[in-house]
Amino acid sequence: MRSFMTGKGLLGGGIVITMLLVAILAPIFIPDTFATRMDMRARLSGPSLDHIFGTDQLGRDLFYRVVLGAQTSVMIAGAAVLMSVVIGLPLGIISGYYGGVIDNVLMRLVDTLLSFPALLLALTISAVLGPNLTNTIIAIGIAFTPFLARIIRGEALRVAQMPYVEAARAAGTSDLKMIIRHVLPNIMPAIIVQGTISLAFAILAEAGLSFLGLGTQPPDASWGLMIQASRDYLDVAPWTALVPGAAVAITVLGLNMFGDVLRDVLDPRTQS
Amino acid sequence: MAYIINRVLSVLLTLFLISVITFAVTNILPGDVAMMIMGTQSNPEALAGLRESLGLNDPLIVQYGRWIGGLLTGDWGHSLVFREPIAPLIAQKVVASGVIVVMSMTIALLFAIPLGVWAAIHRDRWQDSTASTSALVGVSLPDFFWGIMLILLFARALGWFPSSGFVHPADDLLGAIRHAFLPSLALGLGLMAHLTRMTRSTMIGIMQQEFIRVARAKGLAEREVVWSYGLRNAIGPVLTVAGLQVGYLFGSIIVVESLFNYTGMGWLTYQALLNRDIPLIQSSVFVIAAVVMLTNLLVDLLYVVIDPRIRLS
Amino acid sequence: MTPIINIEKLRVTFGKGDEEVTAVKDVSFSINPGETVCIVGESGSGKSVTSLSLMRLVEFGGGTIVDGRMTLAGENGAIDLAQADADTMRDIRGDEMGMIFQEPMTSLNPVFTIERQLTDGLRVHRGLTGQAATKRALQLLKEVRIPEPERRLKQYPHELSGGMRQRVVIAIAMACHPRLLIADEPTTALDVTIQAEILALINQLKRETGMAVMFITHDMAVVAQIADRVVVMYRGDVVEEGPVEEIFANPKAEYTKALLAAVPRLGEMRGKAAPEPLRLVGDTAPPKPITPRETPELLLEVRNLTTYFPVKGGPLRRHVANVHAVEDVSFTLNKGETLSLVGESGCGKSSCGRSILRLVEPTSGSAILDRKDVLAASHRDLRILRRDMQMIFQDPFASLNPYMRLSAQVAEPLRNFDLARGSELQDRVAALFDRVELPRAYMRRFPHELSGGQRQRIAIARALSVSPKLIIADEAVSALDVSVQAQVLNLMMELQADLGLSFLFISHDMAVVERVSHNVAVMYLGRIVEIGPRAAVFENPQHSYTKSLMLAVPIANPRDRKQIGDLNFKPIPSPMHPLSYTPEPSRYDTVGPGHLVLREG
Amino acid sequence: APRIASAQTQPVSGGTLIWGHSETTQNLDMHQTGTASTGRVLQNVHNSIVTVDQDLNVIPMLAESFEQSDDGLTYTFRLRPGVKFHDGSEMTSADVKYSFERCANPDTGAVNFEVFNAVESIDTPDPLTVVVTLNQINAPFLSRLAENGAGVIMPEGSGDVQGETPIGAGPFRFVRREFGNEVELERFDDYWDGPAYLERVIAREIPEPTVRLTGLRTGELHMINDIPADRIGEIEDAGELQVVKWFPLNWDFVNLNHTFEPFQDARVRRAFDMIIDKEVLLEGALWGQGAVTASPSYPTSASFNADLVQRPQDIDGARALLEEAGYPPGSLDIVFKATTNYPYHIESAQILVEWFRMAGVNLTIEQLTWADWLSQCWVDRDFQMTMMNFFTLWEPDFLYYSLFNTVGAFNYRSISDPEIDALTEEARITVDPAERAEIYKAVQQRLFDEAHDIMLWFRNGSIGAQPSVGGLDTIVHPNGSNLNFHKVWLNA
Ligand SMILES: Nc1ncnc2c1ncn2[C@@H]1O[C@H](COP(=O)(O)OP(=O)(O)OP(=O)(O)O)[C@@H](O)[C@H]1O
Ligand SMILES: Nc1ncnc2c1ncn2[C@@H]1O[C@H](COP(=O)(O)OP(=O)(O)OP(=O)(O)O)[C@@H](O)[C@H]1O
Ligand SMILES: [Mg+2]
Ligand SMILES: [Mg+2]
Repeated sequence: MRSFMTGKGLLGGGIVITMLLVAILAPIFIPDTFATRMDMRARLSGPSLDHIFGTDQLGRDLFYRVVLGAQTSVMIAGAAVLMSVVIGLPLGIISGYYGGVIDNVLMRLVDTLLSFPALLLALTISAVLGPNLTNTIIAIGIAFTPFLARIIRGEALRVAQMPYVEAARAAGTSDLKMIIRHVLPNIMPAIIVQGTISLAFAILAEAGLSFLGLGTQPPDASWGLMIQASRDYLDVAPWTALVPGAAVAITVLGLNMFGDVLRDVLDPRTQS
Repeated sequence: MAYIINRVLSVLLTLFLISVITFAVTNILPGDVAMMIMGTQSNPEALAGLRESLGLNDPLIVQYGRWIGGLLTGDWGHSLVFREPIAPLIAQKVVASGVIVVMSMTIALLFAIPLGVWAAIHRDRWQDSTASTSALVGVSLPDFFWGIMLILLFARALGWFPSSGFVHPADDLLGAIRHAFLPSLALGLGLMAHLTRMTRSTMIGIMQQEFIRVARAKGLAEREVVWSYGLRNAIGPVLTVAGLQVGYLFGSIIVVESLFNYTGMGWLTYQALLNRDIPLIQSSVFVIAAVVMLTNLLVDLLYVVIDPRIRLS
Repeated sequence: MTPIINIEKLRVTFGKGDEEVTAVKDVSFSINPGETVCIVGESGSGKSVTSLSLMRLVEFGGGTIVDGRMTLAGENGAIDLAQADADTMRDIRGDEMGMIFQEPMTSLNPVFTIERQLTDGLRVHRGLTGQAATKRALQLLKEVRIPEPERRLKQYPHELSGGMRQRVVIAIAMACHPRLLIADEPTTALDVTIQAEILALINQLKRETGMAVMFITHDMAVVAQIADRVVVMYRGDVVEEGPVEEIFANPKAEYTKALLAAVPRLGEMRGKAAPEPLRLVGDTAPPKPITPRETPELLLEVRNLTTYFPVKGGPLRRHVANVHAVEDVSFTLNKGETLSLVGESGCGKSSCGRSILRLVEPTSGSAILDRKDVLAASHRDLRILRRDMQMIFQDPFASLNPYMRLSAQVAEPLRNFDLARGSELQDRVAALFDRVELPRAYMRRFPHELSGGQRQRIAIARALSVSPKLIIADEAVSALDVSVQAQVLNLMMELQADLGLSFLFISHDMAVVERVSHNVAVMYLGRIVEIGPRAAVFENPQHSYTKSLMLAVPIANPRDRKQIGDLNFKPIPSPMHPLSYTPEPSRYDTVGPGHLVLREG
Repeated sequence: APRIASAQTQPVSGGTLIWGHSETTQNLDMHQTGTASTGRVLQNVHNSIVTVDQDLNVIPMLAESFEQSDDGLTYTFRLRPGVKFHDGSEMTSADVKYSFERCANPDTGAVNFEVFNAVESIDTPDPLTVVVTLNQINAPFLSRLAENGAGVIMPEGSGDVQGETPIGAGPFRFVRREFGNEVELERFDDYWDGPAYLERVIAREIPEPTVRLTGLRTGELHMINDIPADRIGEIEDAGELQVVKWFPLNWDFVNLNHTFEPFQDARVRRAFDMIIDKEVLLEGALWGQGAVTASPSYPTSASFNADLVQRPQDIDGARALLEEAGYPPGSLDIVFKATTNYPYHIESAQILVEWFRMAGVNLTIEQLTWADWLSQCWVDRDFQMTMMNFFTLWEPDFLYYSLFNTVGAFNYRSISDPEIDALTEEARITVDPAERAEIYKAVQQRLFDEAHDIMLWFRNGSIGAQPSVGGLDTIVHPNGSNLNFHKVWLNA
């Protein structure tokens, strides 16, 4: 665990854990009406003792909104990335491990999907399915899948050519066991690292969709939705964007650092 | 040569797949364009008539055939909402988006490469942390956030650049650049952050290579070792990633163009989607995907020029 | 005579604080003009760090010269390189001192032409540009005896073979006629024939220019062939220094003694019938020869084995040619014996071994293992057959899954064949650890927590777990330090004696092969060109290729220096042939009992 | 009427005015277009046969005069001589006949075709006379002609090009449009009412409010319509820009789908009405830029029922009413569909959610794009609760018949109230204006009592302009929606 104890590891891990705790615990301890409670007399008011992060255009407390919005943002991003991993993992592994015709067909398809900008894909899927939480997750998930499949394939291809895979094959290991015992553990770090980076992107993608009205639905709070709602008030009340913006930035920052450090931590070679 | 032919053939296949996917997806979109044309004046009978006359009642395969046939013969049909022929409409918007995509890419590369190299050669020191952290902040905020900030700073407070609109470069080149600057910068900031990280990690890998030591052992100045021996090798991978980011850019322009009221492909596609203008959605999505793919093809071919190793295989 | 370079009490560290490691503790030695000093020592002993410190390149890798002096004698007085500033060092590097690195494949910048890389130094130190620089570059290529030098100037590194690349690297280092050439394992990655050429080339250049050479290697045979003086390093310290004959004849330091004992020397086995373990320092009992059984019993019979790899090309990636990796190979292997497969890189040794295990699908032929044809077996039968034949690979690190505990890796074959479960499985794994002399405590470790030799023991334990009859050892000891190599070799021979194992031993190291084999097969371009009992092949080589191979092998004896002339650069022909090509069958002449030689035509 | 913030100067001729238009123009065919955004621009290209004055009386325009026969079935229009179209031709009765017939023809797809439903014949006895004969009384016929679109006169045979290059008889000639970017208009020197001051008007389409406002502040734009509601006060206070506000621009209401079981009970509808504090909602969604109303009638029109007063917010009363109707707290789960096309609808919805929660009703918002709203709510009538706004339909027949009659074209809530049906039918054939007004007042009363929809407010219109723009008092059409640049000028 030593490699976690670096400044970067502590900071990244700390941010990610804090965000997770906030996402999980906030809805338990803070009634969700706190995020939607309005005060028409205190609209767009700056940070103060009453509202430490200020209020939005409907006089809602930004602290509660950003804290309670963590759950939505983190959940959408997490579920979307999970979904893309669940679909992309078998695709990528089969492609990379078996190669040949399957690989050609799958990768041509993946290449094609990659030609559609992810946001455009998500936008179209959202438009097809309609805007709600589940569909937002599906849209982002599908949009991210080809990307992950591609990376997993590359990793699987690399691992499939490693001497230890050949050694295991010589030792009579079947394909299924090979994938479970050798391929998966060896590509897992890459997936996890890519996953954390994708999480960051998913948070931004949710923000982009919300900006276009297709992500989270009001009055629920999500960071993306908060930034989008703030756009008309930025010049008079910049904090309405800066507060959720900072939440996104810090989380993405933490995820990126966390991903970097995870890479080391997951590798038994760097543990001592 | 075989490599190039190979790439081109696979591009053609991918284009075909793109057209099928585009067509399939647009056909499961709910709502339809007849409704949009009639707006609040819609009634079932009028809608049915309009649908019939727009050919929306034909079997899908017929519609696909008609569309793809039209694409190939240059007859891209009419936008149902905009009531204009699609081909010239898209041609114009592609130019508009092309300007900001190229400009944002240029801005991004212009800053990202030196910054990334600088971070790499000062690896794990304050220079690196500074560059890496600011790069992270860059990627951590959505483009529209930057967009709004830039409008407030450059258009509102300083008044240096117009806050919105599009000018065709053929009409007024300087005006075109001025109008495209802020959207390009908004896009470029995130991209720059990304490319900086990429340049940094590539450069770190390359600076550990043996040939770098050999270059130093020759007595070359560090400047030359880094900027010539090192960077020449990093440029290929960085350009490849930059090429892949064109896809990301064409996604982001949807948001940024609507924000800046910059009427390019992103704006057009978004309008088409909002209005269920199926022919326009199909053609513009297809064009975006094709442009993204062709850019990558271009980068691949450029790579052949940059890296002699690819030439033989 | 004043030495060109005098190193005193050099101390180099990496990292800071808790993480600090001292790579070089206390190193002092000097090099005189015109002298070749070899630095030897096991991996990690600080050889490279010393040489990089001398060039002051070690700082770029994060190292710090914390102490010591490195005095370079010059026309205008001596300079302490340890204190020299960056500009001075830049002037010295590539001018006064040139350096050659270990990896010819990565020493050249892949995106610049050979010319550019050759002329950079000339431009910086001699101010040569344009025509003049090109002329000098051409001359340099001629000096290092590269065929078609004009064409090479315009080529890129990947268009050159490994041997040619290393020549270019030498040419770069020689560009400004340095007074000191530092060569850090310049031949380790090369085949013996090319190694011989490169060594001869360095020798010749040295004679022509009178420069001094600091030559780093871990190969004692190379040392014996080229050194004037030897510096022996061990864990960052110089443990012994002296003239080469003195070191070989009369080593003083314990480490040197152990090192020399572990080195197999070509010709040592002359007159001995059976392979014998090496006698290491500290061993008391004399080594027991591995005598074959009285009545030889056939284990493996390979007939007309042929393996082609398809080459895809053209826009549609059609099958346009084949790499003839294994071409009509036949041999037999008896129970309890070792057959070695030798030959240079790319000649098809590994492909042959992997074809027998069906890790690659052979094109034709048969491989009968205990009366069952492996190559004709169905997939189900093949799995069962694999219980009888196992493999050990070259790279002990890469052949172990970094994410799996060692016990699980050793147990894997047992679990695959469901030979043991639960506590029985654990007991058998523990017994295997005992067998390869690894502490049982290592069972819970991960591969990276072991040294190279220990890892190779794990690979051996894994191979042994299913009690195979045949083990194919593909370069199983090539990556190891000589002392470790000797231990692993001895272990393998011991197992053979105890368990009656048969080895197909794939190697390019003739001295090792001589030590371990009962029979030897020499491969060239996919074919066996000569096969026979070890003594017959080594003492009486018949095929022209075998002869040149034997000639090129350096001998670890400074009194037996080979005067290799200027060998002609002769690249090995490509094994790639168009689809229409039909090769001749291999026809052999019998020149002695069991000694067959490919008919040359 | 518009209120002007800055002092007026003498008109000057020339110059190009750049207008930051809040919406995107669509189909440019004035007959076919249904969007107010297009009408707002084409107002300058086309003239109607008749129009209305500030008090919404029908007055002549391209017709010099008009008269109605005593039986109310024949209308005779005497055309203004010498009116030129932009293509250079002179307007004759043939053009009028052509325009009316084109609009009436269902194949044209005109949005106002029903105006001509009762028309039996259109005769042109001479080049400057048009006689329209109806087969039954259609009291609102004239005013419907003065309404957007139906009364517009186009040159004969120009129908095919109207969609892309509209040709009319208005003060400005259409030059070009870059779709979604800008529309360029040029002064028409032969305009019958004298040439406009401005040389050129460029309407830049900038839907993003912040960007539009920034453009005005940096001087890139001379004027914008629809200043972001929250910013109006601040800009007025700063005094650097002219602000024109007028009342009303449009009106908003909350819709209840009458096919949805709970809303078939008037008590539930009334309870919902009581849950909403319209004043606070107006403040929350529009920063108070408007005035609440219990009636959708144009506030200055004769038929406006000024006696109606909004029900005050009474959450407890609403709870009781719901309880009585069989919906105790927690038993109603309602989806509120709001379109992102009107961001303030989304804001309103969010505020409503809070109040409804207090009243024990669980409201969930579903955001819809404009296309989805039209498809789901308007055509398929697949919604429970939604919100919409309409441009002030000052013509009461248009307003009440189409929106509230069982067979009305805009009755997407499926309201079916025999009393309203009877009243609106009756009004159609009632010629006497005073009598008609009384009927419509009764309709408003009934709508209020039954709470068929929940009326909210009239919203203010606003324009922001540089000090250099003159004549802004003339710019807003009496209907509150269209902008007319005929008498607007630009100081150098
Ligand atoms: N950049 C570095 N950072 C940290 N430690 C290093 C670095 N380079 C070398 N070392 C350490 O210094 C010691 C000496 O390394 P060096 O490369 O000189 O060994 P060597 O004798 O050349 O071995 P080999 O025969 O394997 O090349 C080793 O323990 C190595 O781990
Ligand atoms: N999987 C493969 N696909 C295509 N060609 C291959 C493959 N494996 C080996 N070859 C080619 O077959 C020939 C023989 O390779 P092989 O690995 O058997 O040589 P080797 O004698 O083991 O060499 P080395 O000493 O370098 O390990 C070479 O030309 C090699 O490039
Ligand atoms: Mg070394
Ligand atoms: Mg091999």
